[in-house]
Amino acid sequence: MDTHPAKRVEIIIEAIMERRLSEALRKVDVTGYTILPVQGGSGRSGTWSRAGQVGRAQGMLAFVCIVRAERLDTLLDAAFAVVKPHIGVVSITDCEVLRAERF
Amino acid sequence: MDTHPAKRVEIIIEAIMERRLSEALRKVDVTGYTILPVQGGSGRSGTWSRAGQVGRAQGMLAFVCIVRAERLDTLLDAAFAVVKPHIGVVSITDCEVLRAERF
Amino acid sequence: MDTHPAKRVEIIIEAIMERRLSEALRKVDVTGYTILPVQGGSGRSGTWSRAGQVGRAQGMLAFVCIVRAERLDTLLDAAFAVVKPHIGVVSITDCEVLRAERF
Amino acid sequence: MNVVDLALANLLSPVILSFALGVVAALARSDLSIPEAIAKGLSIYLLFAIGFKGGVSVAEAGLGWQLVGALLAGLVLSAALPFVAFALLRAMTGLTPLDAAAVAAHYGSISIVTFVAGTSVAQSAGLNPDGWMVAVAAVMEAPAILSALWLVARSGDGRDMDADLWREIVLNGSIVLLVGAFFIGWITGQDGMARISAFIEAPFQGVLCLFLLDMGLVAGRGLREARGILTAGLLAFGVTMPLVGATAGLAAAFLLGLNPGSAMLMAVLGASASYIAVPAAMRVALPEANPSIYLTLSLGVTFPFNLTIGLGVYLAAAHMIAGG
Amino acid sequence: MNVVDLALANLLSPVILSFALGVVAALARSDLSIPEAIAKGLSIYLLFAIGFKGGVSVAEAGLGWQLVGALLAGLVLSAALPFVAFALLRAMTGLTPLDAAAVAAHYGSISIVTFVAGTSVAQSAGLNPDGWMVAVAAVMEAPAILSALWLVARSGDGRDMDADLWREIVLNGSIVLLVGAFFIGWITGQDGMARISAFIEAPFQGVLCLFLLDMGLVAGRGLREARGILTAGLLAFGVTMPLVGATAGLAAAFLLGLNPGSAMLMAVLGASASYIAVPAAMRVALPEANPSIYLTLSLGVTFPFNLTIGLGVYLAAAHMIAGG
Amino acid sequence: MNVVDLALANLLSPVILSFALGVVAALARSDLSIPEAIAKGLSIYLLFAIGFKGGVSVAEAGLGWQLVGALLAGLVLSAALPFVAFALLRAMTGLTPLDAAAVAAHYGSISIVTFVAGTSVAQSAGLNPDGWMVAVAAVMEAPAILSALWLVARSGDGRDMDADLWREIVLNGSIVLLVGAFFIGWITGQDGMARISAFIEAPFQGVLCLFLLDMGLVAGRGLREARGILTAGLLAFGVTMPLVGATAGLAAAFLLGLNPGSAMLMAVLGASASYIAVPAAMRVALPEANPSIYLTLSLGVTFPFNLTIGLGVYLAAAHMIAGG
Ligand SMILES: Nc1ncnc2c1ncn2[C@@H]1O[C@H](COP(=O)(O)O)[C@@H](O)[C@H]1O
Ligand SMILES: Nc1ncnc2c1ncn2[C@@H]1O[C@H](COP(=O)(O)O)[C@@H](O)[C@H]1O
Ligand SMILES: Nc1ncnc2c1ncn2[C@@H]1O[C@H](COP(=O)(O)O)[C@@H](O)[C@H]1O
Ligand code: NA
Ligand code: NA
Ligand code: NA
Repeated sequence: MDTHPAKRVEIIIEAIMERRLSEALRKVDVTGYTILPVQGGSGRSGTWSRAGQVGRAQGMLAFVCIVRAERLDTLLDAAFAVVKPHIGVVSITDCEVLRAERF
Repeated sequence: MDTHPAKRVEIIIEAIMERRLSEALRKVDVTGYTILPVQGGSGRSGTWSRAGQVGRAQGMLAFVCIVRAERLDTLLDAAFAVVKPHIGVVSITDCEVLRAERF
Repeated sequence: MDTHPAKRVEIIIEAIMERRLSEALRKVDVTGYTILPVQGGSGRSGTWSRAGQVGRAQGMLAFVCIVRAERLDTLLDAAFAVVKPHIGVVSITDCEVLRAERF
Repeated sequence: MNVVDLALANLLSPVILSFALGVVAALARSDLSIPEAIAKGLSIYLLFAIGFKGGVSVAEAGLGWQLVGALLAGLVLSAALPFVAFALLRAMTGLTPLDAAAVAAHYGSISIVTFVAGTSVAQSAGLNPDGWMVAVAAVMEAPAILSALWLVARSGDGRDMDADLWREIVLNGSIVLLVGAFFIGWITGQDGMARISAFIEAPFQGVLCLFLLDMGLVAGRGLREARGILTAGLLAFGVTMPLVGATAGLAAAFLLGLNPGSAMLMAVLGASASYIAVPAAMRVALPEANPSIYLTLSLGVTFPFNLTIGLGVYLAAAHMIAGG
Repeated sequence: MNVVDLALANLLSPVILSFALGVVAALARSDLSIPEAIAKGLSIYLLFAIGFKGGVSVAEAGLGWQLVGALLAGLVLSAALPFVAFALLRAMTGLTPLDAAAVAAHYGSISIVTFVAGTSVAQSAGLNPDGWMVAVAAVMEAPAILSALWLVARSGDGRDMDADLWREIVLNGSIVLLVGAFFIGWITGQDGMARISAFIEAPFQGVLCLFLLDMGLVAGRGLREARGILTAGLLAFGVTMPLVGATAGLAAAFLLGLNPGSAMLMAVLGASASYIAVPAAMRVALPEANPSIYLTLSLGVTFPFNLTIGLGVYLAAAHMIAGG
Repeated sequence: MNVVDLALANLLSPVILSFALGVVAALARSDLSIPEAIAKGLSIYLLFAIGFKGGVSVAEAGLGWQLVGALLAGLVLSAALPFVAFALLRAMTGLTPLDAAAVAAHYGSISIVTFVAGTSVAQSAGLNPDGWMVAVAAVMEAPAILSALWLVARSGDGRDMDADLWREIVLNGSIVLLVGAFFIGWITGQDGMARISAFIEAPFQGVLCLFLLDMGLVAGRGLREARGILTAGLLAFGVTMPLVGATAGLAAAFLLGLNPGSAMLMAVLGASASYIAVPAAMRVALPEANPSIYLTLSLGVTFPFNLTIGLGVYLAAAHMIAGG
């Protein structure tokens, strides 16, 4: 099967920032991403869990965004401007994709 | 700790295709995979979110499937036959696993 | 953007083991991880799905844990002690992170 | 109370206003949303309650030959209306045959929530639809899909309807729950109803409010996303086709001599468009068809049209035609 | 109405038919499913309602020395039945000691939904079980687990029961909710009931229908997955053991002189097998034991057996033994 | 029944005991938990029901100039109380200006569940608060946030309140649902209520029990996590500030000549602290402020204080001041 190199960016960010991150990505023409729900976690700001929460103050989301290598820096700059003042984690992995024309 | 190289395949696919993809994988003896829920996303076919949805027409799932390198092509061929006419994304990452005998 | 190499460890483990794994990680000072819900899956012990389940006996979770390379072995030892007698999968991927001081 | 009053009363009922609240909140980009699990839970409740009540009323009133006629009429309507819809779409809009067929499937099939709202309106007007009309609703879900696939095949784009898909459609969750609850109601009758009416009947209208709030939110979100898609031609189709479907339903009801309540519901079934079962089937069978078009049309245009204007019109028409 | 009529009436009640609908839908591979969160919500409602009602009826009727006896009997039954189950399993099936011990734990413990269904049947029969029987149900959840672990340890496969696991079992969500609601009901009594009976009592049977629909779906799915596992020996055990447990429960009730309603519930507790608390404990404590075996047996075989046949039998037996 | 009896009756009501059960279960590290979707579903139900009932009672009783006065008073209280809270925090605790401002925002805003519990207590005492008090509650959610941001800006740490955030706060889901349901109730009046009261009124107290059980679980979990954070100063603030807010609310009620029921609710609004809308706004606008502090204080200290002790005190005070 024909595969093509790309980058998988995973941004774990506060749920309340979802719309802002989506819009920041759209502004730099990164329109392909998938949002995974997060059930709980732990970090320097403590441990949390979504169980029973009504408010949106606590809770994170994971954005998974696959881009060509040459678009990576644009994406990271845009994402980091949103994530910077907030708690959260950004990681980047090398990957291969099928249907490269989609990215 | 003893680790062994393997491939992590992530298939983001429409929720309605879950059973078809599972069966396609099983047919080629890929019986190990984990399905993550997806909360929303964006792509060439627009933005969507699971909030409030009753129907199954909108909504995606993420299959995570870890296989030995030599099984990768079989897996990709089987998966791609299902994914091809549909929206969705397939990415492959190198990884290391514990307990290699399980894959 | 300035990135730094790190390891992304993904532990797919039975939901009932959540607290035990968290505590094992905390004991070796791994306090950063994110828990993703899992919707279903398949493995040597069969196929399962979360739909309609009341009990916690069936069901898995995915721990995603990003650490510096030099902490990897400590993490794996601690995690493996918990996972060992149980079903589940541990995989490790190389990644790059922003804000390396957080890990 | 005459028909116009009833139509107005319907417009200002908590149920319709809840739908409007949802649409307005979504268009104003409020973050109000109902969790997916809750929305599904509400729909499970509604299907169970509707099916059960239908079954109980059959246990009371018995079945007649009319049921058989109505089931057949439902099958025929569901299979035939997609052809009408397809022709209208090709005439009124620039949709490709594929997209037109996909849309057409939705209009042959039905919306169970519109059916429920229609039942409420009919009962407020003192009409008494037959309990087995829910069975008619159930048989109308699927045939339209077959017609649409045939339309696509005919336009040269052959594709096979695998057995799996067929099973999925016929045994889809909503149909199984609706029909299953119908049989449970039929078997247990008034005894069963006595046991669970405090769950099935008392809170029904209130649950419907929350469910329609959710549908309004989803419809409003869809409209916001799909602004660009709704051409004048599509909009016109979205309000014309329900009138065509309703007319066909009324004609069938007239031929069968149904009572005014059931006649109105037959019109509602003809008029309403699916937005749950058929979209899912289309994603599997016709993945190249654009889902924004059919979802926006059926949920964003036809559903609110039927709720707000259609139900009043169909009631008046059923009154006129079926007497009463 | 005699006992056979009651048993039949139970079989054709909305509750049992809903369970049957779930099983049939799952076996037919319909995609009908109830979201996990809704299923958990329904179970939270049921536990809260059962506990609360039990507490209120204790506030009314007061406690007697019988409660103490019944609690002790419950502890003993829960601890002792696993030994019987283990012996039967080793005789009737080819299970390893480990798997047999894991299964045995389930049969010493109890199923609260079976308890609820039993309460309904008892009340339909005009019996009046004591409110504190829910407390007996609560104390019977855990001891069986200890017995099973002891059985495993004895067969040479030593493993330690850490304090954590012990706390997890005793403070597991269902027990805490059931017991907590019991105390709330006891403290607030009829006053409290007056405030929330429209929530606690009126919709109860209806909510139970949806919950059993879900249990049917889960049980049916499990049976489909686990076809290969159910040997004739296991099946035989799955219907024999509840009769053994019920007999033990009735004997205890007879010794304590419980009224016929409570005697029947004692039989139900003895007969029923856990499928929520114990499976989770087994995954932690005996991860090598095969969960398909114990889940399929308790939820797929014994639970439906008790619901459909068992309850009628236990009612008849309680009538005979405890008079009334 | 005198005021002390009422306060005690409140303490021993199913609602408060359910909250206590949740706190105890969480502190004992039970795994009892309510799924997120269910908790959100319960809160959607409560907001819809409260808003709707408020609207219906306005449709009955009409509006007066008092409403205008009360809305203005609400705006002023919400905007002014954060300054008081900020001053107290700086005096009583070692919080940084940023953290103090974030906490202050919560105390200017309101907790709708405390409002609901207060309404129940008022009605048990035979008082009859005005239906439009829910509108006052709605307008009090947001202004406090602006005050807090101004406080932060003044302390040199300029930051801009973007239009987006402003829209998010004003159109946040809870406000839209509460206000929307209020208008639906107002428009449909007694007719609407007749249709859905079995959903809106009958099960209300019971749903509130489960919701408070969940709040207890979340509060207890928060307290366990945040042990280290709660200094004596913070604790003192958490019980002093509600008394200050209540006094301000009562003063406003007195000036406006509100009836004793509405006066009590005005006190409750002043006394209660937000733990849903404001925390979310703070995470966006002041991400560096420590969320453990404000969540623990408002949900873990002030909320239970108001529920258990505050409501009785405010009732007594409203009796004294507004007569009745
Ligand atoms: N090393 C890590 N690996 C994975 N997720 C993390 C890590 N550190 C933090 N997180 C996630 O980010 C959230 C906030 O982290 P923090 O800013 O450290 O409190 C945590 O609750 C986790 O969900
Ligand atoms: N580049 C991408 N990275 C991650 N997920 C994507 C990407 N592109 C598409 N997706 C996911 O696939 C779905 C369908 O994509 P599309 O076919 O482009 O509309 C989207 O809604 C996303 O959930
Ligand atoms: N190769 C794999 N890739 C991804 N997930 C897996 C794999 N094998 C097992 N799993 C997950 O681990 C669970 C238990 O696996 P097993 O122990 O093989 O039954 C499965 O239900 C899956 O969720
Ligand atoms: Na139709
Ligand atoms: Na038992
Ligand atoms: Na306040």
